[in-house]
Amino acid sequence: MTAPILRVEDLHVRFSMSGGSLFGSSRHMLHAVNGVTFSLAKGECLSIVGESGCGKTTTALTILGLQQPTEGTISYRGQPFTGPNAPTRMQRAKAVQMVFQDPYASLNPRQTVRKSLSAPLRLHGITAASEIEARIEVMLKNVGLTPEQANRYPHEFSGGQRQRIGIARALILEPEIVVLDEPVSALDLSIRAQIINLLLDLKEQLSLSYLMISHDLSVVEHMSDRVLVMYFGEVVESGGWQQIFQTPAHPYTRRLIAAIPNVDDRISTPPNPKSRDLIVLKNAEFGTDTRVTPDVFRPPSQSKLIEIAEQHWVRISSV
Amino acid sequence: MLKTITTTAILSLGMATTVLASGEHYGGTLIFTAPYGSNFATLDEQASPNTQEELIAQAIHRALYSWDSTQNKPVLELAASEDVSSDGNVHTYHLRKNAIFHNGKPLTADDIVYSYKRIANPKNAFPGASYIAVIQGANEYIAGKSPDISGLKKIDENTLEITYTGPIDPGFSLMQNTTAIYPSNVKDESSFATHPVGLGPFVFKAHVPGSQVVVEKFDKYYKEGKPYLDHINIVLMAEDATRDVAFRNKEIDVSILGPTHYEIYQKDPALKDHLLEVAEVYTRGIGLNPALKPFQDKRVRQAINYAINTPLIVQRLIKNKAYPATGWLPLSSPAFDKNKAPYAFDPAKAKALLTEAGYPDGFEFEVTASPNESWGVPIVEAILPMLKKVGITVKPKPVESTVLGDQVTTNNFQSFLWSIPSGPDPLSAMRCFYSKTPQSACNFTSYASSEFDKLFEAAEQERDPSKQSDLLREANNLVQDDAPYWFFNYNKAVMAYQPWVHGLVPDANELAIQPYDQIWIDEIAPASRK
Amino acid sequence: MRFGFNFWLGATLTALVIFAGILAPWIAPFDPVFNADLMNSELPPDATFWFGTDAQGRDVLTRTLYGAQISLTVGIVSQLINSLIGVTLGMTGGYWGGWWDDLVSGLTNVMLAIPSLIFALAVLAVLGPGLPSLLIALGLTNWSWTCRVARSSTLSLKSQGYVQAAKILGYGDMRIMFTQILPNMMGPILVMATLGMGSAVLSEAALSFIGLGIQPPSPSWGSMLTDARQLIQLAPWIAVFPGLAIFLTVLGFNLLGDGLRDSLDPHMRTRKP
Amino acid sequence: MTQPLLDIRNLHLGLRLGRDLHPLLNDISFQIMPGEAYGLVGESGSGKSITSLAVMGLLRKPLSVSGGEIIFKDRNLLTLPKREMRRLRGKNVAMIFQEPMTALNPLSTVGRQIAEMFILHQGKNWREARRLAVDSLARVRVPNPERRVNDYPHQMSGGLRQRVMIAIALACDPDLLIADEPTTALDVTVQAEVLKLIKDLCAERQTAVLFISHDLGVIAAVCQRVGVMYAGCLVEENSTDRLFSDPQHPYTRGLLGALPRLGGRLENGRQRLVDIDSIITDRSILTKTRCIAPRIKEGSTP
Amino acid sequence: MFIFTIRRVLQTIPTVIVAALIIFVIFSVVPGTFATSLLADGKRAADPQLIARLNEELGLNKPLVERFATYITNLAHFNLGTSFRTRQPVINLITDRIWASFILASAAMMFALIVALPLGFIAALRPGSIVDTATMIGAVSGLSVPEFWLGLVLMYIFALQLNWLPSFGYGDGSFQNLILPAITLGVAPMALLARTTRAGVLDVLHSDFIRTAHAKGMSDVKVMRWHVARNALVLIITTVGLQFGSLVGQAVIIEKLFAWPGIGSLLVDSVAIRDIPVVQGTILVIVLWFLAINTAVDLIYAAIDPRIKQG
Repeated sequence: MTAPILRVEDLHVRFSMSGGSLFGSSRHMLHAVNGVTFSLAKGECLSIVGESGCGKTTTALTILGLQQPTEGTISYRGQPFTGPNAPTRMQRAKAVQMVFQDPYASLNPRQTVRKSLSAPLRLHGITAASEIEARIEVMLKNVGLTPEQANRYPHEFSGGQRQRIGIARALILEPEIVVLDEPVSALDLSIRAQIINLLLDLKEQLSLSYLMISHDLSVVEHMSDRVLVMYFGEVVESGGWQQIFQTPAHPYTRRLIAAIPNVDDRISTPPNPKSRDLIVLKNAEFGTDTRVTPDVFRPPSQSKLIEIAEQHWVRISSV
Repeated sequence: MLKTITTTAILSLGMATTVLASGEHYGGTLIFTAPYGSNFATLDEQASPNTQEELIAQAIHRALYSWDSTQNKPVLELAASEDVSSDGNVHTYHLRKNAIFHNGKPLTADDIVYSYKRIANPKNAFPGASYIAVIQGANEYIAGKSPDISGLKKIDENTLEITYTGPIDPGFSLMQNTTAIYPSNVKDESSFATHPVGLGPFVFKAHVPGSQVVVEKFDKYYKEGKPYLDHINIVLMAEDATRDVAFRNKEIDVSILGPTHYEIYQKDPALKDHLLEVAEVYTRGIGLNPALKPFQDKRVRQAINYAINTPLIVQRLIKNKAYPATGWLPLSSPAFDKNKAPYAFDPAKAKALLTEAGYPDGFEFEVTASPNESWGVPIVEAILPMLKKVGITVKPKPVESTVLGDQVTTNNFQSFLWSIPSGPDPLSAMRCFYSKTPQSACNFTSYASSEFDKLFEAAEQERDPSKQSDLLREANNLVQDDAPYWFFNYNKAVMAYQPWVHGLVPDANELAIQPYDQIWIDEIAPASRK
Repeated sequence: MRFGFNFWLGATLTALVIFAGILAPWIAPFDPVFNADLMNSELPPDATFWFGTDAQGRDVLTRTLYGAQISLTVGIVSQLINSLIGVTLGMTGGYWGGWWDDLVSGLTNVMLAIPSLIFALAVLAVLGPGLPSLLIALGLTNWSWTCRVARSSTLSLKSQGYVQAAKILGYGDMRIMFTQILPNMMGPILVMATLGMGSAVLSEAALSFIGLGIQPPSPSWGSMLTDARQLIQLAPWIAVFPGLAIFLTVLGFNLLGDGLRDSLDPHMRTRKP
Repeated sequence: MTQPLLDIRNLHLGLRLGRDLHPLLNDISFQIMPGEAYGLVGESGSGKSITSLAVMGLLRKPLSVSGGEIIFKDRNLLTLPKREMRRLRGKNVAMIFQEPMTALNPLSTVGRQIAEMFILHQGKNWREARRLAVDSLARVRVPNPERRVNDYPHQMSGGLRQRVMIAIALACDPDLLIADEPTTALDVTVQAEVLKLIKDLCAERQTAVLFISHDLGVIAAVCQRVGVMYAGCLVEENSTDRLFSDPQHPYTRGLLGALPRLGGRLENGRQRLVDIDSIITDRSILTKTRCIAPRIKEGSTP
Repeated sequence: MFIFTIRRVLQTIPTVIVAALIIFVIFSVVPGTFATSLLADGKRAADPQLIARLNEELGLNKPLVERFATYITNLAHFNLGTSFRTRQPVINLITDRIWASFILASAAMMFALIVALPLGFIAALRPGSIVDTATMIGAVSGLSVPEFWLGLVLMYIFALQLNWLPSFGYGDGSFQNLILPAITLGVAPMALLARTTRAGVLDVLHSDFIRTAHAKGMSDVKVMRWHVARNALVLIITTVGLQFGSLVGQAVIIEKLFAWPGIGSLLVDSVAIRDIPVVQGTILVIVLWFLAINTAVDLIYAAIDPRIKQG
């Protein structure tokens, strides 16, 4: 695996929530992302999984520059992506792009496909009509659409086609990294396969790096190289996809995997809630049994990540 | 401006006969209307210069003098007689002994001194102060330089001596409702604004702000046998259309009519016999500012007068609810010249005059005007095509009524359309063209003519009323000829009344002010009035 | 988009008014101001004067046709000012948030609390009566509703994928507002503006009634109606035609606005007083 | 052989616009036995939700049944008088909807909304009904039912709200429970709990379930028999085991191949997912089923 | 709830202050003064000395900043100043008339509610039907007529032709006097409310929980009573509040037409004569009225809708 192109270090994002006092002055801080660290290598697909509210989307938005980190740094090819020397939107645009979850909300209904694709090119200094035309044509072919369809408006397309347009738009500036935000969860069953195949093809073809956000573990298993499991703003486990799916260590990861109703398992029995209270983790490094107490509502406040296998990290209670 | 039987027969065209002398009937309630706004500003009459409040003053208050519309001059009201010094400056008043305030206090000289000092009190800034200024020493008092008005001297309880600044007729000043006499024994002066106490025929009973004032018969009124009515409700009703409906619906007893309703009522057999009309002492017209170059030429000013078909506008737009003006002084003025012909409608002559003056292609000017239907923008609209025919382009400049007063008195206009008091005193009416009168006072067109000044100064000195009238008549004709204004009309005030109402009089000063103590209603009145 | 019966009725009425206004100089039989002839005043409708004549002897038909120009000007220009202020403040407030948004919201609340008729009255008192003043007065009064709609639309559009995408693609804030947000909230804004045109025409009539509307000799329906209210028994036609014109025009704008709203978003609620 | 609880025979249903009828369901027939969990699976627009609404008699105006019968306990629901149908709803046939967020009245306490069932169908007074509501909450394993009964929907998480919906649906021990994508809006771990709850409670009281979902895994977890719907047709029906192990219809096969399966990559490495479109373009394969409908092409909204 | 109330009330304070500032600034630059207004009716001779003296006396020749300081100081002491014309405290003039305004606004609102709610409901139950179209065109028509015109027509019909009702005024505050002005004023909010009710009920009828209610086996009547009415009310109540709050300000013309002694006619008259303290005071009271009603609506809203955060 090549050297990382994106590095996220000790990222914290807090939101202030207005309180209910007399003047609304007291503020509660919501710790949406709490000390997340990871890196993304060229050509790699890294997935962040977790349930709603776990901070996976906030992490992605911070990388895209749509959200300011409270603490921590993000760097892209060694250059800071945050802080006072952060790149402008224009500069960032050529590095990172995004494919959205909802194909219906992600396209401007007042712009034709051509407009949606040509405007970013013009914005980034490509003004020659012939070049714009050529790039749009190539891109539409890449995502499985025909150039004739470029003059249509989004409402003339189906969900799957819209998602293809969304992918085309994300790729038109030729970014290195693409953030995939639940790229198929809003799509119909029969379309999902096509989009997943397309994304995997494009990754190979254009040697893209994906940062995928998903709660659908079967899609994650299918697409990812590495997986990051988040729970209440913290990474509880990370590792290669085999490690996560074959030997999940953290109880939360196990619970997530167990909860997936699977056609093969026929009827999987969800774990008894009581068994969650105490889980004993074999730890090779310390040679002792470490007690991990995954709280149902909060991860333990005193905790740290330990490496239990090569590049396989698990959060344990450090008490 | 009070009372008394009238006729001014020439003016009361088609007026219904008011039966008097016999058949008077006691009791009942009169529903009177206050048409000038939708509230009474205050019940403290000394504080208000407005006709609206005068409608109440007429019921509750009395002043030293009152207006006699028969003789067309002020007469004594609260004094039984007066002695005038030979130089005409000092008047000694022998006050009525039977005049009693509503709070039971009999009228004494103290009350008059108290009232005049209150009106002139600089802290109050009452509008009536300028009337008190005719008394010697009043200006010093108003300016705060003297604790007393030196011209006011109490001789005894019922005798008062007043020294005036000159040999003037003080009646014009001291008959105003802003110079009404209040009792001197009321401790809390602010209560005048809510519970007025006066000498008038009716006692204040209730005020529903924004709605009405109710007054009740005063048993100890100083005039024997008066008043006839038990109650008067003076209801506020500013909107013409509403007043029309209410009047036809017999909810109110009198209604002041606008031009349109005048015409309608004249055509309505059920209403036409109960209209009371009078020529009022206001002159309406467009004042021309000599600051605008064309207006410096007398021929141009005359041309404007010739170019406008004034009688047609009066007839069609004002529905004859006005008298075409011949000059400045109105019909009812003692100095009015019946023989002087008005400007004829003669566009050809107007055109010729303009050419002569060097404006063959006309010119353009602005008329500042308020929305008033009888002397406002609609009139400008009517003259617009007429002046267009002689080449003059008129541009209406509409402003609010308040702003009109502001702009005219600060000489900020090319021309203005307004209604200006031109009586009852012809001398003060003609003062408006005296070159020494400030522009802001009343010489709005900055008129200056040595010939006029000579005539006016002579009239000022003249003590014989008829000779004075002759001088003023001459001066008036001079002004007409010079045409600093387009002379438009003198107002005709019209009041409709219900058939059961008797005793109304056509007062040339203000028709809406009626002698309440002489009004009575007969038995055909509906039950609600009994 | 499917439009209902109401929409088409409204569109027809509005189209009629627009045609009347545009074509007035050609189809009106007389001059609206200078054909005044007091000899002809208050004539009932006849072959020459189809709608009769007014107190000044002017043709009511002519003035009613020209009146459409004024009413349309009042409606359209005041709503343009309105929308411009409302959209600018609402969109920037909603987009940027923070103190600017607090300021915009605060100002909006103040403007909502001061009744529009009274505010217009105050502005007219300052500027003096007349068409330009009226346009400014009406333009300054009702933007708070537009502002609210623009702000809430912006807030919801801001989180839409394509707006986020535009940011990620490097668009500047201004460009995003103009190319991504503005075109997509034109629907509700248009509805507000259309309904606002109706109420502007009515406000003009109301202000004429207090004496602050369009001033003569301009043939505005509001002032025609106000002048004619005295004459309703004597010469009802002077009042009937401008009255009818106001009614049909406002009805047209309202139905058009309602119809637009129903087809744009059946659940968008009317809150404008 | 026992009598089926629900017997849908040749159901035709369409969108009536003026005189035209745009067919949405074509000749649907299936049966549910008492106590059986039956799954309907298909993509959005395949007609599975409309089928369930037709059973409930909750179709809205432009939708109308144009043929067939829905027999529930010997009675044809389509011809049942309105009043009878109303009595049946909630008491004999209950339903859970997809969005627990909006399916509950935000201005009423959940207790009241459960209690309404006892008022409507068991003639209880409000006091008794409320007590029963507490019991119902306890049965769906809501912690602190006495306190929670006074909560408003917005005070509950999605999972709890869906439990409340289940409590409402099962309040009167219906014979048939229709669950329309009951877990789609929930997180996976919550989904597992809710599914288990539905399974357990229905098994306990022998309630038959008509379970509608687009998620094959969920259907597999709950149902004994499955029907696959496609473009308004029921293209295949079989016991769950057989259907998943030996799908007959190419569409079913496509569906199964189109989605990555958990553990699939570990077993077989990354396999290219099946593109259903490429299978289904061969129209001849549709002839194997009774229902032949033109494939509704992507993008052409019906 | 208490804290919520207090907070909601405190939030209105900046609004009031800014409104006061705007009002002050506008009416400080208005041309014309109280003194020149005395000449407005064309019945009085101009007296430059009087004008100068009045301006001096009323403090109108002081610098703007000084006047504003006085104004704000007075406001801080809940003193609205003294009327130029009546020389009485402005607050007295307003309290004399606020009751009439309140009665008129309340009656108009009652009329609007009584007519609009059933109409809106009926229209919503049969959307697109002839009844719906007719109701809505009727409602919109009510909104399309100039108010004074409608008032005049009603006056001619009911007072003059039919002689059923008095045409004007407050009388002694009797109900009959109230009917015509209240109906005239109520027509516009009636039309808006009918539309809002229709939209609100439609909104509720299409919501999922109504489907749930039907799935429970509830009759239509019970669905209406138990679920639709209350939820629709939540949607309607904001409109009711905004309407009711702005009615006092809207009533200016109606009050003038029907000679109704409310603060609206006081305001118009005071503007005309430039009695600035009264103008400022009256507008401020109208603003406060609006804010008070809307605060009350928010509180009611919080009481019936549990989703509103309670302090």
